Amino acid sequence: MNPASVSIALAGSGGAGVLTSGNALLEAAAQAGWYAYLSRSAGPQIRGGESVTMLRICNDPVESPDDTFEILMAIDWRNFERFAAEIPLADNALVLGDADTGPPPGFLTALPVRYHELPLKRTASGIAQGRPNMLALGVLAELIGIPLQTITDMLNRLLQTKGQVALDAGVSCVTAGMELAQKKLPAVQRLPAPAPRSPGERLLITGNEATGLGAVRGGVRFVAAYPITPATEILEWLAPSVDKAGGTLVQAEDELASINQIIGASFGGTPALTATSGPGMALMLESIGLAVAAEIPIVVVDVMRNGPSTGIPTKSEQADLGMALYGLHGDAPHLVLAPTSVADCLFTTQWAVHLAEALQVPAIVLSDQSLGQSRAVIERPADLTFMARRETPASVSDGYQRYALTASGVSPMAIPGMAGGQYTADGLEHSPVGTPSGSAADHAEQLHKRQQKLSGFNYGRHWADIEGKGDTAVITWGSTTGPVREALARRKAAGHTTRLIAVRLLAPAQPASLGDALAGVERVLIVEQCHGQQFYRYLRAHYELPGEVRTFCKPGPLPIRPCDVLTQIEDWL
Amino acid sequence: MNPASVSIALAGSGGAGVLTSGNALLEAAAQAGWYAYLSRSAGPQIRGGESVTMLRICNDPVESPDDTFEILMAIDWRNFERFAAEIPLADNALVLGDADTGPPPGFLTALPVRYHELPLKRTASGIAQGRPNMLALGVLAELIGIPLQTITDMLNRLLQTKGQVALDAGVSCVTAGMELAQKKLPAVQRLPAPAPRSPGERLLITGNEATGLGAVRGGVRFVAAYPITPATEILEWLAPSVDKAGGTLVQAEDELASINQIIGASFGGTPALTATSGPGMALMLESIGLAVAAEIPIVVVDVMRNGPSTGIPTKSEQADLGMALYGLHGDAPHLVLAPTSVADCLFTTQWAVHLAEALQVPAIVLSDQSLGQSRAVIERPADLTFMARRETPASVSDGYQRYALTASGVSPMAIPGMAGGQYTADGLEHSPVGTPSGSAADHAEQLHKRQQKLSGFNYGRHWADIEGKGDTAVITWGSTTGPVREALARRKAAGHTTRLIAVRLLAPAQPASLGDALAGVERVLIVEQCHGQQFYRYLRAHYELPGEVRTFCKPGPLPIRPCDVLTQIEDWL
Amino acid sequence: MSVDTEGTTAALAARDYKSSVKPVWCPGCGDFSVLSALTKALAEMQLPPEQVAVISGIGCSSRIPAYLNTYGFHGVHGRALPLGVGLKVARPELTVLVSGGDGDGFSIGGNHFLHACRRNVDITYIVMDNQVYGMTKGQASPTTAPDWSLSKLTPEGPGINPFYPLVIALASGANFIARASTSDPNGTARMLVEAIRHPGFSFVQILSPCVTFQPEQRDWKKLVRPAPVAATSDPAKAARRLMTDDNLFVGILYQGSREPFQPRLENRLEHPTELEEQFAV
Amino acid sequence: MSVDTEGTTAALAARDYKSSVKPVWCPGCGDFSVLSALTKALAEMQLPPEQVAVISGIGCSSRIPAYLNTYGFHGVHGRALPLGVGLKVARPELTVLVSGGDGDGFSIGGNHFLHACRRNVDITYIVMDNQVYGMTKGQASPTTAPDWSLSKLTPEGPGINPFYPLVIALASGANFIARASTSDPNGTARMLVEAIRHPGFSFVQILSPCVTFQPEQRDWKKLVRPAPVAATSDPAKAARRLMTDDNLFVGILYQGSREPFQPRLENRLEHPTELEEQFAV
Ligand SMILES: Cc1ncc(C[n+]2csc(CCOP(=O)(O)OP(=O)(O)O)c2C)c(N)n1
Ligand SMILES: Cc1ncc(C[n+]2csc(CCOP(=O)(O)OP(=O)(O)O)c2C)c(N)n1
Ligand code: SF4
Ligand code: SF4
Ligand SMILES: [Mg+2]
Ligand SMILES: [Mg+2]
Repeated sequence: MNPASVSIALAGSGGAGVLTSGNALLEAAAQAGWYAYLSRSAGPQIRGGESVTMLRICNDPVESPDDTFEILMAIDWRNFERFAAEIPLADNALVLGDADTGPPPGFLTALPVRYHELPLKRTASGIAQGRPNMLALGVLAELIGIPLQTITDMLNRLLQTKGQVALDAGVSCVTAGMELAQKKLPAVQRLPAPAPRSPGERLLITGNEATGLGAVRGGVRFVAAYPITPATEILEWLAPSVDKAGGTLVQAEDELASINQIIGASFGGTPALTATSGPGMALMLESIGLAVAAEIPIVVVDVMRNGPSTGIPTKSEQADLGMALYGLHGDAPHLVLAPTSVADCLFTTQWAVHLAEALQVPAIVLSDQSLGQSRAVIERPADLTFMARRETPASVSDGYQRYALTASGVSPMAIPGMAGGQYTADGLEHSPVGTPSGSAADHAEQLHKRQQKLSGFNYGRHWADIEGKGDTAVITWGSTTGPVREALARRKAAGHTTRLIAVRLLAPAQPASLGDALAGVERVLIVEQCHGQQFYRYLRAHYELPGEVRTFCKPGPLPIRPCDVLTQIEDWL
Repeated sequence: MNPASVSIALAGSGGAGVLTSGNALLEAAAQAGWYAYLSRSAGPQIRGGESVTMLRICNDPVESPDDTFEILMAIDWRNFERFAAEIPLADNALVLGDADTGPPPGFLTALPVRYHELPLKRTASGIAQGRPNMLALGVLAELIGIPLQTITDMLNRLLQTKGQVALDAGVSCVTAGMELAQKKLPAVQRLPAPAPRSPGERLLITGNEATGLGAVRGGVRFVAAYPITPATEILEWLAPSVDKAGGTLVQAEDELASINQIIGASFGGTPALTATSGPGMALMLESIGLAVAAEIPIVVVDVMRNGPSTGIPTKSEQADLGMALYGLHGDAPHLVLAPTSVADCLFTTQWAVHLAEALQVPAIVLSDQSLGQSRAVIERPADLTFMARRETPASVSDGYQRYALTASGVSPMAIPGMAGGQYTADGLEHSPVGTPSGSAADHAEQLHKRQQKLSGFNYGRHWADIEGKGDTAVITWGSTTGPVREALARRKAAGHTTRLIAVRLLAPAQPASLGDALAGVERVLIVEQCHGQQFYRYLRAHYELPGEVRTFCKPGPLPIRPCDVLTQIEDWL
Repeated sequence: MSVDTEGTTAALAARDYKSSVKPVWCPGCGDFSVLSALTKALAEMQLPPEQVAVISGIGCSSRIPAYLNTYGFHGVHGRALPLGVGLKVARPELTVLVSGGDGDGFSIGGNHFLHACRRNVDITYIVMDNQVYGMTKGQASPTTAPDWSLSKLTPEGPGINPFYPLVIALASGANFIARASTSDPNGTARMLVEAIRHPGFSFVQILSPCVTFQPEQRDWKKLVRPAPVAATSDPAKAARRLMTDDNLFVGILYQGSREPFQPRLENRLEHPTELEEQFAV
Repeated sequence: MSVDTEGTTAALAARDYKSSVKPVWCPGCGDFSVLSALTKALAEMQLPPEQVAVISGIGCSSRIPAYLNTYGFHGVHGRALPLGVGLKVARPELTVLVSGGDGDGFSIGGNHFLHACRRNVDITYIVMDNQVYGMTKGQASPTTAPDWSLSKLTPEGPGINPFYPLVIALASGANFIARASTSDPNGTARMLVEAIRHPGFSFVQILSPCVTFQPEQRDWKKLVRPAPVAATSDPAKAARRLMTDDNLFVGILYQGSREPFQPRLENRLEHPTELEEQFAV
């Protein structure tokens, strides 16, 4: 759809190395100066099953998979049917297979695609240590237009530790692959050459890594971890990184421990975070409520996967929204934020740390599998704004009131070690001093204070990404922002303006700001990746939506694609 | 306010026995043929602190505390200030104290009340084993008009096991108290004599006991328990009762165990329930999601207390609504029900068991401290409708599909022991057979099925209590129904009709039914006992509310009283 | 499957206890051997498959119920034991097996392990111990060595004292305690038969290599050897024996005779409304 | 309170560690004595109150932090240990004490107990054991006798094997294990001093009667007596000693020398953005 973009799927059975060559292609494209976006999908096998690496290379920043794939290359076709729904092929797509590993599945050849065979295995067997996936890399590089030198440089770096033979094998395979493409394949429309740029100005990073980086940049120095797909990589990246930054990561016995460890660390003054997914998040809710009542800043990242229950752990969905917003018992106001792209995982997490610390409250960050496990080229973020800065008392004396009623609702927090500041943090309702209280007046005051500090705060322009004009608006959040943004860009290219509102700050709700953003709007389309209309119900509950309202609500595991959004709008108007 | 009702508060420090004599008064009034309603409040001490027993006696069924108290009797005034906000006194209220235990607090005597002194302690000391609280019982019985014989009969039953001396002491004290009242106190407006009734036609029961009874009537035969205030009495009543009924109660190591124990038992075909409060409920959410995904019927009762976090454990609030509705991760449709009175704890719990079993889904029942721990005279429920009836396959064969796609969405469930029905219940997304599946089609079908079985079911008229006519409606739920109902009865008595809609079935939402119930309404007042407008937000999210909408939202721990609701309506109209 | 639903049951072979679902396990994973031992044990006991329920949590090992032709429950992570306890207490006539991994059972599920040992419900708990979280791609579990540094989450090793499952089971009151190894499926099958037959809570740790994330465990088959002592019913003796255990002894360590926990489940009401009389006025 | 914030500290008395909040405990509750022993121990060590944090869960006993003039955290039921672990690991210079009841620590909190023993962070865990859930008005806890039938929840007694905290602590790797009794507040204070001074995870069970729901525990003061053996650093010896323990021996049972768990917390970055270089293209 986008002339400056090409989408490629690389499939193969276990051990075929499609992730390796997909990542190599991604790095080469990034080095060559393109933007790119890689995601992957695997069969149910724990290890060694079939998988597919999906790559989109683009002249502009890219935040979403495209509608279709222009190129599909299979090292072999083992269980390829499993992925059919995930790889919609463009009309006339180039489908490449290796006859020596078997014919393509029938349904594929029935499609209006161009099927070509390449002797990957046979050619590779003629090269010492040659591997079909490296040939595939050469073929694809040639089709896209990545110069051999860029690939060679990249292999030099990647295979550094593997020795000269491996490197030679890699280069020979890539070269042979390029030749195969030149000889056997029709010329394809190549991407325009990338614009020049200075090295180091971009990052090649996954959303999960970006989340970790945002946390450390924000000031997080204590992390508690219990592994869970698809959040584990945040924790794995943080383990050495927070250690280098003078903090630590502790692997806990379960999520009940990890949430309480971070509350304990933060009580001690150290900005603290944990990351999990739906099932683990559910276990943390009781203690997140403790952090609300005791006013302890913490950040909890939920990298959402398909639910309910264990669901489909390796796939993306936005269906933990209700839990994040309302899942705490009692009246427990807290922050809920969601990154709108892989790049934004960094910003939103950093901002979440900043807000949690400023407001002495838990912040939940709702990322998802598709943001977290996709790897993309993004702009390098600027300097360090939004650091953790917690308000502590200038001086403490015997009359210190930990939960003092202040105009902002934020009470300066004494940190263990401050003489005279001793108090007991408590999940029981309490008086301003912090002693347990069952009085209606204390309860009303503290409930009000905890609400007020959130609703009275000025969050500035970052509460949402707002783009475009016109009388039709699309409201969305999280990872569906990418495809919506692309759909609206296409509409703009076709001369129609549509507004985009991608909500980053989900709680507390910002009805006045959304009101402004929707001024003059007559039609609102709400886009979300879940089954139960969670975002739509949330918007109804807290906002006024002008004019006619429609919802486009599709559960995972398949991603929402730009064309899906476009169809919704076009069918309506 | 209600001429056929009198409200009495009986206060005293630890060991004064105000709960004993309050309960004795309640039983005597019930035996005499009145309706009555008792609640209590205690200071922060674990045991032996000051406390107050609040009693309302009435010619009509009573489901709510009144606006004010006509009689306040203190055995002593120790820390009485603590209860001042809970005991609003009627103008001209009779305030009774014992000069020998000290003077009443100053703020009390400044009120427009009639203060009288009674030598309770001194008189009691003249009676062998005499106790001031039993004198107080006599005083109050005389003021209300309960015959001595009724009290004596009751003491005979209550003190049966304590021996003749104790019984004699009791009777002497009561007699002496009655004489004191006759001699020393002004005549008060007595309640009209109760209407005749046949013995056994009413029950004197707490909401927590009624919940337990509803569970056993519904068919619950396995209960798992972890104690928590104010739900413990449900479990304590169930322990011997479910055992007598051929089931069992297991005390578990924590709430994670109790929720999973009931899921395991129900997987085995035994209707199962647990009861908890906010903090314990939060811990159960992950596993309730498992029951949604694996389609295992269970009932979880949350007896709500003030939150967030540990909050005020002994006081009532309606602030777990959001958690009950939305607290599960992923799209996890389930049932949420709430009893609207002490009596209704029985019906709603029984209905919840029935619905959970019929729909193979978890049902959450939201009771609260004020329903659960109040003791009231209620009509004895009729015969056993709404029993647990789970759909099992008529015959099972090799092709048995546990999660078959059916028109209703309910799939016949094989129970261990049925040959040929073997399947694996799973929290992973699955195909109709029950094997794990990551396919978009299976996910969409199963999500739809699990939603459909709930939204397509005909819940009949029990989804809400709907009363009255007129263009103004009050929508409420749970324990605030009592005061709202009474407020509207008073309006009716004054010639104004107002509609009451007390929602019993909170999830799935019933927008069509509410639409019907609201036909012609121009003003809607929403009443709830919480700080964060949880019920109002829920109504906005799922329903269309006609005309002008206002909310009356007041957190605990003080109860919402009929006059509070009346003021809201009258200030508006 | 060859069960005659009329009651007379033809002899069942191990394969009759297998379902048609293909395991997701990596080639060479020890869990295949556990699956096979378990079906052999069930066949040995000729238990009707519909009278058996296998309950698990989450993990590679916890996938096992679906591969069996019995009733099964694949619950949430760490909660298999209370699922099994609830089922068995409510349906005492069923044979209830609980199975899963070391992460599921000793990390997130540790509390239920302690209390299931104490409670002594008549179930059999089989832990496929590979000293790693396999499913989440290789993190340290409670049984992992403190210096195991192959996980990105603990790049310098978890650095903490390992959890000794047999010791904890004994200290908490389990009624039958044994260790098996996947290198001897027949021995494992025999041990499982004894565990299932033993009344009360039986615990069997099975050393089951994770070839993917703990490739050194392939050597276990060379290292395991029969425990140098026979089973005992004396906890003090069992405790002393555990002190010489290098975690690679295989055999039954302890067989106690505590009475299993089983409420009576006996209806003593003419009619459920009888319970209402206590409230009547 | 007489702390000079400039650094020179006047001598602190036990009462300087008490806050002005009045305990909610029943008259005669053993927890008063624990409070007093704890303030004595802190005074003995002359720890500046602001350098001490006392962390608890929920229960009568868990109310203790508010009665002290140190920093405190009254968390949620069963999660005091991870709160304390997080605090100590992040702020190693503080003295971190975790305290609570037998229900909080061994029932809902049992998993954290196991894993805190293993992890061996340098904190002291004080359990006021009254063999009952006091706060919720008298239900059986893990340490309750199987035939204790005074709870409505288990009218025929819990019927299950009690939990032996010292045994489990030893089996899980706690570095210091002791039992004290409220009948000897001075002895308890001395034991607490040793526990706090001992590096790593120290566990002190204090027999603290619940006069309201376990009135027979008033007799504990007659029954407790010093352990007939001295402390040992040999786990095997300690294990053998525990076999003769009737749960009423008082004393230090075990003092190990495992290295406490404490990450370094040492910034090795010039600037946090250094971490970004690994991703630069
Ligand atoms: C509440 C929750 N937390 C975390 C996870 C992620 N998780 C799945 S399996 C697993 C560990 C499994 O380890 P183990 O029980 O040893 O099984 P193995 O895969 O090694 O057989 C974890 C942490 C989860 N599914 N649920
Ligand atoms: C999650 C949760 N479950 C249950 C409770 C109720 N609860 C409060 S204290 C307590 C038991 C306390 O027993 P223990 O720790 O022995 O303390 P004690 O009161 O005996 O000192 C329970 C079950 C709670 N507050 N939170
Ligand atoms: S990852 Fe390890 S435990 Fe899991 S299936 Fe593979 S070998 Fe087995
Ligand atoms: S109930 Fe028991 S533990 Fe609680 S304060 Fe009273 S005596 Fe102490
Ligand atoms: Mg494992
Ligand atoms: Mg206790």
